[in-house]
Amino acid sequence: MTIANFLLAAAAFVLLMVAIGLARILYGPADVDRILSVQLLGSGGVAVLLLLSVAVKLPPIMDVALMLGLLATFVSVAFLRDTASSTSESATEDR
Amino acid sequence: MRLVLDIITVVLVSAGGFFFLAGTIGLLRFPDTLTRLHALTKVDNLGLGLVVFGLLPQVEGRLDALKLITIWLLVQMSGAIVSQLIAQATRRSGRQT
Amino acid sequence: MTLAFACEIVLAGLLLAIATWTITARTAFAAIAVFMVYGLLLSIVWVTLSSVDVALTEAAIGGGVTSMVLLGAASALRGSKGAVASLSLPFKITAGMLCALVAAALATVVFFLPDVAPTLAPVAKENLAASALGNPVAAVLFVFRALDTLLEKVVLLLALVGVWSLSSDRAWGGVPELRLYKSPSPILVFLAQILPPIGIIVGIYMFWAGASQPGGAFQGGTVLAAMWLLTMMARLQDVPSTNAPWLRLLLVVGPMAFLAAGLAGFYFADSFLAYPPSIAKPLIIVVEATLTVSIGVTLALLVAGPPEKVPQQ
Amino acid sequence: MSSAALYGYCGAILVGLGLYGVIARPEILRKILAFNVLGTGVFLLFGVFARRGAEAGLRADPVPQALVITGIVVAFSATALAVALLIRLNKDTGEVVIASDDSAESGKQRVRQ
Amino acid sequence: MPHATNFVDATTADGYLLVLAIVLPVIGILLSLALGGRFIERITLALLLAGVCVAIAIFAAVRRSDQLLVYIVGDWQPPLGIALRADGISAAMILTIAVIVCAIGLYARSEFGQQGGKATRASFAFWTLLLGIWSGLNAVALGDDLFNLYVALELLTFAAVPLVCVKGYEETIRAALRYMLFALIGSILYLLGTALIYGAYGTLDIALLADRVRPEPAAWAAAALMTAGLLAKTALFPLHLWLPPAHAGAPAPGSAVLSALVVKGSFILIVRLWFDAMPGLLTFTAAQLLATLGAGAVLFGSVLALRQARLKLLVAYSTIAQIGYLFFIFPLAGGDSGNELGASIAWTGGWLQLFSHAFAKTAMFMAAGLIAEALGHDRIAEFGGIARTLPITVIAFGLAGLSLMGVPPSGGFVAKWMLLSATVIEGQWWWAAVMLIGGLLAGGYVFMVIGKALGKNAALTLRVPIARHREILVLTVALCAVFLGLVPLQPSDFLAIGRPEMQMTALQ
Repeated sequence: MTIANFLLAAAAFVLLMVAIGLARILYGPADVDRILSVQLLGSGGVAVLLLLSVAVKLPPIMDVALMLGLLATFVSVAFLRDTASSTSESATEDR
Repeated sequence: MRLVLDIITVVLVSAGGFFFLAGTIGLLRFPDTLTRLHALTKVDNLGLGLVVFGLLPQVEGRLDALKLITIWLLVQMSGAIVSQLIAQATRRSGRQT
Repeated sequence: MTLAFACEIVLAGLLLAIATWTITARTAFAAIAVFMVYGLLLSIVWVTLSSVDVALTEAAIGGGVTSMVLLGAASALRGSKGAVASLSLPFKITAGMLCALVAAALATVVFFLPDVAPTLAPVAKENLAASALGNPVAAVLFVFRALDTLLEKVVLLLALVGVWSLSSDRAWGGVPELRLYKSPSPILVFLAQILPPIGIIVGIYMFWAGASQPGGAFQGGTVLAAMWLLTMMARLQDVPSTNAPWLRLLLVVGPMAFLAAGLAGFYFADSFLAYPPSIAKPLIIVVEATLTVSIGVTLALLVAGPPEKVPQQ
Repeated sequence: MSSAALYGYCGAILVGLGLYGVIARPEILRKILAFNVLGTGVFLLFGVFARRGAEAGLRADPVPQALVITGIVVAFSATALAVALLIRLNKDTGEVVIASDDSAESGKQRVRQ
Repeated sequence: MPHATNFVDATTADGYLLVLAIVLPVIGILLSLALGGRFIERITLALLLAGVCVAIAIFAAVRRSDQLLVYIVGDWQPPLGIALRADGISAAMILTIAVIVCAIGLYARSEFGQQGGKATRASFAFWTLLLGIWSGLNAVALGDDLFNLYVALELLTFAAVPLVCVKGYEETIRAALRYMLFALIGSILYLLGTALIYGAYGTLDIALLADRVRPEPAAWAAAALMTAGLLAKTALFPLHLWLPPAHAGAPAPGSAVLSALVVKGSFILIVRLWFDAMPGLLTFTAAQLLATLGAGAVLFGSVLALRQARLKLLVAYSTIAQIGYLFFIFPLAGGDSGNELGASIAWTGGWLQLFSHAFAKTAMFMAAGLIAEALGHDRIAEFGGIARTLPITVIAFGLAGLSLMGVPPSGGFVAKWMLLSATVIEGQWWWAAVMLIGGLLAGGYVFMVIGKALGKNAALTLRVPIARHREILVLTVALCAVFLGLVPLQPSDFLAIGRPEMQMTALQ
């Protein structure tokens, strides 16, 4: 087995783990639980992409991993703003 | 030399995979949000970290190696902060289940 | 069966399961959370399809700012007790059958696709050198089919005009009602301080690298938009007033540069949207740089929504 | 089965799913969400054709990829506009669905001054 | 096949005009945003003036050369690049669009005018969106690449939807949202068809497709999906549900542009698809199916128009009916009609119907707007006496009505007469029956309005006086619809430019 194949297998394994984990989290019950799934895919997805990138020798895939990590953080922050309603309100009310 | 590097990769990536497995088991077995969060943080820190360090010997350009580490640091840091935020939100809303 | 293919089967199955979940989830928030995951997953799918440019766009727009817009809607609608009459079962069954029919027809088309796929890849490759760009996708977007891209910028701006037109007469020109953290915790402020510089570098890198490798103005612009929104949500920066002159200038500078370059082509390159070969590359870079900024500002303002707060005169 | 075909069937099913959501979910927000799923199904088909068209040393035909990028941006603008309309409607009327019989209702519309 | 013989694949002498037609309004949109809407009224009117000149130049260039006008954007040949092409119908369409948008611009000055160039929300939105619609329509009329046409179609949609609710009433928001949802499904189905076509044939250029498309699953599925999507945007029965509230709810100038032009943008695409891109696919069954839906629209729309108590809704339902007529072009001018004379007569008739309806409907919505402004309502039952107080407006409404009914002297008469002749020549008499009934019903609803308006009501007082020049503007537009009736009753060679087999000279 070549190292590339090993990395692909590792990518598949991590993906599978993430998939199973997603099932648990997406059931909730609280909305906060669901944001964990974005986190999980943020880190797991980055791992999968990095493995793929090295396996197929295509460095630009790393940029996708970077983008994924950055945007996963961003949507998590946005989601948390909206889940715990006590912590947020509109811009127009108190400025 | 190549063989040694490859072995390092296999060992580290396998270990990373193991942590992803452990994280998933944690997510499935733990009863509430905060402990699940804990499991997830483990995955973030160790799983991805090990994968990244396992991949380093395989990368050709120095720039790509740097990028790899940067990505890991970024995900590591923002993951930790978002986990904090999640924990805060969970405590505040008292919706622990 | 190869390992890669096994990987793709897992991915496709996961994608379908998550898509079904998005459609059937009980609450809107659950559906949107699932949709975020869907967007992230889809960008992995695009990578396995060897479309890295699209993967970047999907991660940035599909999974990122689209989710943000939908989240805004879900929280605005939360607590409204509008009557939701469930549709009748016969209607649902008919709809289901119709959609199954469409899906089956598409699957049939996929099954009967010619063995030798028609493609423009060789033509694109052949003309790549003449386009002055190294990334074939960017060459299609900014050179071969530049008219599409130019008109699409106008579509983006018109959508913004449409969104702004939904404000009240009083609040016209005011500040959009972007939902913010009321009292951002120190740790969030820390994140909002440290992430945007990284994001801005990434955004510039995306557009800069886009000329020769995957990336470009859309992807870079979206990262900029996301970072700007992040600092606004954490209250490090005020949401700008929609009548601020600098804001309006940033909105149009990209499309204007693009259009000006296109019109200049009439005289300097004998055709609209053709670039003189000697300065093609720097010209495209300049246009793309301004477009990156304009796209970023437009996307962020589309997310922020119509003006709500009455402007101070 | 090739991976292109696999994703082709996947795209076909996504289109069906999305279409079902747009037609059969009464809440407008869910319709918009389903529209996005429908859109990704269409884009995926473009991606399949791009992949099948890999030639001349390119890993995928660049033209459909560029079309998808344009399509994603347009779909986002559509989502933003539809959501803004929805929020405004909800603010004015509290509705989250479009009243089923409003051609009669619009008869009550005030005439402009 | 249409493009095959007459097809020039290089930029022609006056090709740059096509780019100008699309780009002029875009300049306006960018300026509007840059200036925050200040002076946008004046900018728009200036651009419209330039636009009419460009349109006339395009019309003249096509007429003079008797050839397609072609522009290869950026000099990148299709299939890699994008071509803009203007045949006879595009040129006529561009001119119609420019004239009508110009008239609507002048009409809208009293409602959305800017004193001293000062921008308000409504004036900013209206003028910018009007420019957007204009640009989108031109791009639709000139585009010859299926994906480029998709972007053009979206440009049109994104400008048209907010125009419905530019006044901000809650009913119009609902109407706009419903319109948006229909339009979204419509465009995504169109895009899906585009994807299939690219996957099967590797090009999106209509002229190239004409030679490549074969009858096979991919082409059938693409044609079906794209047509379904475009029908939703054209509001053909039974996908018309969104139209009446949207077109009746918009401010009068908005209603006029939506009803007269915007729905026709997607109709042109349907014609391009079946006649130009995949001519071999327009079988007898497909053509009859499309026309059956059209017949349904004619009958259903007319009957519902008769039952409306409000003028703007009546006019909106009449749009549904008049769109129906356009679809008779498919069985009569296309497919295996086997009769070239009949086909070319029907082709001219169908397009004349489109142009005359555009003018007539503009005049009608403008007249309805003036009446509503004057009375403060548009309840038809209380129209007594307005023929005396607003005679010019009522005459304009009546003249436009002639076109809808198909009574001479009017463009609608020539159009419907030619369509009727084609049914006779081709032995498809069943469509003739629908057209005649539709004409009678149209007569019913037009006379219903005129009859009420002629009624006596001494107590009638106008809430606001209507400036005479606005009434004359409406009358002028209505007269355009009448003048279209002066074209000779024979297939027009101009409308067949780019389609040699439809030209009379070829038939003789």
